[in-house]
Amino acid sequence: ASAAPARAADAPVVAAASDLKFALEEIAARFRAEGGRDLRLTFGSSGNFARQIEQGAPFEIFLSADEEYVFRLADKGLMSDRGQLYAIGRIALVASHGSPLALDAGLAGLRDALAHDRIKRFAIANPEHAPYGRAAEQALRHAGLWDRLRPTLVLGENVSQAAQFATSSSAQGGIVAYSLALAPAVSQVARHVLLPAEWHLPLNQRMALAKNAGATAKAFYAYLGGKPARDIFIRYGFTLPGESS
Amino acid sequence: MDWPALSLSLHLALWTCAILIPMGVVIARTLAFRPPRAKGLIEALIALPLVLPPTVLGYYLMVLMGNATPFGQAWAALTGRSLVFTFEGLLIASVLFNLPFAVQPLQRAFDAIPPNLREAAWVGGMSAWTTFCRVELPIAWPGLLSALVLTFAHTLGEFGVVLMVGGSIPGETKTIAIAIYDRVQAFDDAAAGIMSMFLLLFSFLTIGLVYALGGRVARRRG
Amino acid sequence: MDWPALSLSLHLALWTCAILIPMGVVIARTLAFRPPRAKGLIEALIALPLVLPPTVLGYYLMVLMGNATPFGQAWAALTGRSLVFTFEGLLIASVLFNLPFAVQPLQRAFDAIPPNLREAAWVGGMSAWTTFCRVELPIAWPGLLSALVLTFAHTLGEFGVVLMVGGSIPGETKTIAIAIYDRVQAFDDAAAGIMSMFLLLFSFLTIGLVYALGGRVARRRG
Amino acid sequence: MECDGVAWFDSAAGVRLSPQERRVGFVFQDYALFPHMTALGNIVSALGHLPSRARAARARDLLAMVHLEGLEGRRPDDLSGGQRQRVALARALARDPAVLLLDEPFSAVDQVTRGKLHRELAQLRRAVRVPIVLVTHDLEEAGRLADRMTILHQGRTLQTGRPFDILARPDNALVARLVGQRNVFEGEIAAHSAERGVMLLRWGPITLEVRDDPRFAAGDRVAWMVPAAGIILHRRDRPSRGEHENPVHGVVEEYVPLGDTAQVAMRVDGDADTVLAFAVSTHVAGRNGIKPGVAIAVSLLAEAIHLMAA
Amino acid sequence: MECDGVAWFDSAAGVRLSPQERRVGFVFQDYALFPHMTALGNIVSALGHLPSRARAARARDLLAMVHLEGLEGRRPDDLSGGQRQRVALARALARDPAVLLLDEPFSAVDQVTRGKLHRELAQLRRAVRVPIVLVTHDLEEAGRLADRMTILHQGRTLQTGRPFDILARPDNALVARLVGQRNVFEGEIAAHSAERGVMLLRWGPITLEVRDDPRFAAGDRVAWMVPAAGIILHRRDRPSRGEHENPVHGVVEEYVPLGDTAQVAMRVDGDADTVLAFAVSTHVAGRNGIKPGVAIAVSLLAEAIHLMAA
Ligand SMILES: Nc1ncnc2c1ncn2[C@@H]1O[C@H](COP(=O)(O)OP(=O)(O)OP(=O)(O)O)[C@@H](O)[C@H]1O
Ligand SMILES: Nc1ncnc2c1ncn2[C@@H]1O[C@H](COP(=O)(O)OP(=O)(O)OP(=O)(O)O)[C@@H](O)[C@H]1O
Ligand SMILES: [Mg+2]
Ligand SMILES: [Mg+2]
Repeated sequence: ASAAPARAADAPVVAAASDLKFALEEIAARFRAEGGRDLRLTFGSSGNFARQIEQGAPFEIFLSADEEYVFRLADKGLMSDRGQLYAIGRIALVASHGSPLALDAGLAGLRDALAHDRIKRFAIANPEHAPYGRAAEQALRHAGLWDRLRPTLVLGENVSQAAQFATSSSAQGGIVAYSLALAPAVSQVARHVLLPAEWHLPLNQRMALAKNAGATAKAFYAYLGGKPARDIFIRYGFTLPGESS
Repeated sequence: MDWPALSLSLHLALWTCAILIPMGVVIARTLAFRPPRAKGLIEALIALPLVLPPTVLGYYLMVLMGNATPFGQAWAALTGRSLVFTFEGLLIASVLFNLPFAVQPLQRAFDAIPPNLREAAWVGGMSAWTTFCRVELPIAWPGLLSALVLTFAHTLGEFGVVLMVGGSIPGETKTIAIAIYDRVQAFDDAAAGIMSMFLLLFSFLTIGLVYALGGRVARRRG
Repeated sequence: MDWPALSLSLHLALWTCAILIPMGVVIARTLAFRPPRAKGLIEALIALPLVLPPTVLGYYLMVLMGNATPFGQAWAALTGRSLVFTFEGLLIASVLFNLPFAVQPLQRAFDAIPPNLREAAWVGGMSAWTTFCRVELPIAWPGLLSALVLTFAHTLGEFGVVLMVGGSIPGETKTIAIAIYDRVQAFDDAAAGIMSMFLLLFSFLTIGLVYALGGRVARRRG
Repeated sequence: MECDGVAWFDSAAGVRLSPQERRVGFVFQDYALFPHMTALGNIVSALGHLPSRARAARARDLLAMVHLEGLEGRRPDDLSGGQRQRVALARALARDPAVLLLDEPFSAVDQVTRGKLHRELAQLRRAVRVPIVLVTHDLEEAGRLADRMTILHQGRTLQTGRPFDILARPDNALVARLVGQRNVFEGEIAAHSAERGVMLLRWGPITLEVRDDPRFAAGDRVAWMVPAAGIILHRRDRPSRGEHENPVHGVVEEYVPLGDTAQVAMRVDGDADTVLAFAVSTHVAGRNGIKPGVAIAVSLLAEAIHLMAA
Repeated sequence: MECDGVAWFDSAAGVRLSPQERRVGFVFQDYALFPHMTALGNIVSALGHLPSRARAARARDLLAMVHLEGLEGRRPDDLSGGQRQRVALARALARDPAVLLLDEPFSAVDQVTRGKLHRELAQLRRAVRVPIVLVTHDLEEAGRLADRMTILHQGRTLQTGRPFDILARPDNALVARLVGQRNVFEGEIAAHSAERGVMLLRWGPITLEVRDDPRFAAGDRVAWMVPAAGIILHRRDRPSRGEHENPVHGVVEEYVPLGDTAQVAMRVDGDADTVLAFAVSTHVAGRNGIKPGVAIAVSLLAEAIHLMAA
């Protein structure tokens, strides 16, 4: 007899990057409403998931924030194929309502705040391993602010935590996933402005089916490429492959 | 409130206690009554989980129990399931991680049993097993209770190891601690707050209980 | 090896000990020698960090120490720096989190001092302070050592709380535990392995030392 | 409370000296030596009132006084019980105390060592000339060492006086039993016989002659005792004239020879619950064939019988 | 090792009974009662050999035997030292033991209770008829309770025999001191005087007449002792003929009146290190003006002097 409690009807587990938190929950709800079977969603850092899949984690679909992880797993023969691009991430500058930071797509406000020493703490995801952190670094370098900003940086373990830090009273702002900035829970406490896509390498978000994926997982995988899903991704600020922003 | 996560955490905590307490009793009794040469070494080994970052411990446990190791393969061959990312794997990790919390109070409790009480039981005709049940256990009871409640509460609160070894699969390895963290990450402070309060109250009550009981025993001795 | 992170961790551990041990001695002595009515309550409060998920504890500490609270504002007004994302904030969190690890062995140590040794010191003309330095401290020394090493090692390994209130700022809040986690996340297994081994060995040695010393003391008593 | 002219505790005047100010030498029941200090260190620890240069020398003097030269460096764990007791004593004396309090200082020491320590304490008392309060359960010890003795029982003071007086003339039956008298009984004053200076005491079926005691009148119920030394065995080998004095007949219940003397318990004829305990010299007992079951007779010396309030 | 016809330990035959199989009643020095069980529960716990229905009744009987009726439900913490000792005794008897081992069973009990327990144990011994091994530091206790006595010192057996024999005729000076003899000295056999049945013992400047003892020859160095009862004070009030027997002169060193008798220590003239200890009745001491510093003389009874191997 298994020690485990009854499992939720063996619904497939979908592992997804943290930046998809709000978008994917909405898509899954819609999938279910349209007659799809039950799914179990789990969000976290893409790197962690990749590592867990290498160790045999029973994720049937992997939606990575960084396509490198999908390629890496596919090359090891752990996925059914090299998957498909489902969205391209964008980054946004956010600041809590109480922050003195003025927001603009050209980062003039940030430059000004830096010049006046009004930036004590600025949050991004850890560029060492988080794709959104890397993108934020590239954007800041492009704007020529990286070196000025560097001493103030606080690094989130993933982009969600970076958003947490950026909107807390202890930081004056941050660069996080546009999808998170748009989420109601975040937009209630913080302002945001989208940053130009050209300032950083494209955040190609790739998904793939696991080798052992079942029917439900395959159906959802297909659903993610369909119109309702694409609409939701767009609403949460993602650029879709084949469309321009 | 994430009820499946809470139910999972309670399951995990109960099973951890069910496995760890008897194990802890055996280890603690051995260290207390028949201390082996390597006593200090064993105690240091048992205490290691106290000082290793839980995520790191979890990472190595994941690798160790994974399908790439002989241990993981043997398990998979025997049970038909892999060990990582299952409740069973979580349970093993939880048992290891809680080892010091269970063994230390138990060892103190068994250490405090005067040797001549056991001798008195033997010359009174009690077998080793009867002596254990009727003399050692009742006298070590406060320590046992302390081990039980600490293990239980600490398992409820465990985060790092579970995150790595479990993979946070809802209904299977997503515990209440992970659920709270998830809610925090999702900016859902209200839900996180309610769940935290619940855990906090629960912990406070159980620990208060243990200390009240421990205190009463200490007063009776003093 | 991430030397700045290691140095930071050692700094944090030393400062935590420097603040927590005297604090723990005061608390433990009070609980042992002049137990207040609410002893059980206080003990339960001190033990709470044991059972709350560290990330959750960290989250609430971050909120509490943030610039939105009177405490955070008062700190900022006094020092000109905010508390979150600074070494000082980390230190406060670390002290709180390690409280049970320091107080429990100290309390056991002071509890074990026979009351008439203190009385003997007083009638021998020693002031309360001399009695503390020349009688209580030397006798409670093994417990103090145990508290010291546990706090030190546990601070080195602390992850969840530091992750939440620290922000992984190199040289300021990026400790060795966070560095290991970051290397693991970056698929740099070699670096993670080396740092883990180092931490593991260090922990093992320190705990082995404490237990060896503790054991020697127990044998002298037995 | 006052000691040596200094008030220690006077609630009216608000005087309440701290233990540090009291100048009392205290020897704890379990010695309470500091386990982490050497014998010398333990004594030095109580010499805080001396300049630090002078302490070691004074501590050595004190150790010598209790005959522990050469053991300066030993820790309490490496000392025998008697040696620990002496270190505790030296530490108590180190403060130059106005009074010395000893709480059962010899209870943890075996008999032979105890005798030696008794003699040392008696010498010390002559040498240091401070009042000593000694708490003990051992009556012989108290009798041996004390000038004055107080019997405490369940927190109450029962009797205070010279040891000899308390042992010979306890105030009541409880004190008598507490000081180890086994022959404590009840009776009733039957009559005064003033011309002969005696009273008659009715004790069950027996009537005893006792010394006249003006505190009691005929008809009073009294407690009375007779010390073991006041009970004389009637010898079968050579009857003597003493046998007319308060003769009591009975049967030997218990006979315990112990070195030179033997303890005898005699069950009194006509009162199965009453046992008289006394001692005879072993060879007398042998000559008289004393053993359990043998019928014997004793005299209770009228001079030795002591009457007490019932 | 064998007991009651059953081998407990026989390494040749490979016999080694476990404690459970040994049928021994053990009373531990600190009683070792189970703190979580009642008095009755403690006794029932040792009745595993009876059917479970019969246990409570038997336990009650045993409690009654040690006079603890009514205290069935008390836990050890709520019993006095003497009561605990009796529960431990009842528990030891519950196993129906082939032998009863008592390890200092009375050391934690005060003097009066101790006397009572001694008498109870003596009665019990008659009632239960099992061999009893009693370990004690208290010589009087051993003398009182034992048929045979063994003196152990630092792990070695020094002498075994009847208490009276050991107390009166210890094998050597060490045993003599261990059994509480204070007058133990060394000397040399000066001469045999076979016609009178005596030997002469040279003791420093003094020569003593002692009973002839064939074990020793002239010139042998010997240890010798004289019990306190063998030392007779020369009375100043009425000189008697006994004074010609081994007269020794000295000065009173210590005078401790204690109830009926007084302890006297006399420093022997001509040998400042030698002290004779003896007892006199208090009124005799008073009549003779005995007090420290007074010059006195005593006789050492030749009959009482006991010679031992040096
Ligand atoms: N002031 C007090 N308040 C409360 N309890 C007390 C107080 N003084 C003594 N007691 C308790 O009373 C009991 C007997 O105390 P104490 O140590 O004075 O006895 P004792 O006569 O010295 O006995 P012993 O002969 O065993 O040394 C102990 O249990 C002690 O805890
Ligand atoms: N078999 C043994 N091996 C090692 N040490 C022993 C052994 N037996 C006894 N000892 C030690 O010897 C010491 C004296 O032992 P024991 O308890 O027999 O003394 P005792 O004569 O009963 O003294 P007490 O009169 O204090 O009860 C103790 O410290 C004990 O630990
Ligand atoms: Mg006392
Ligand atoms: Mg012993």
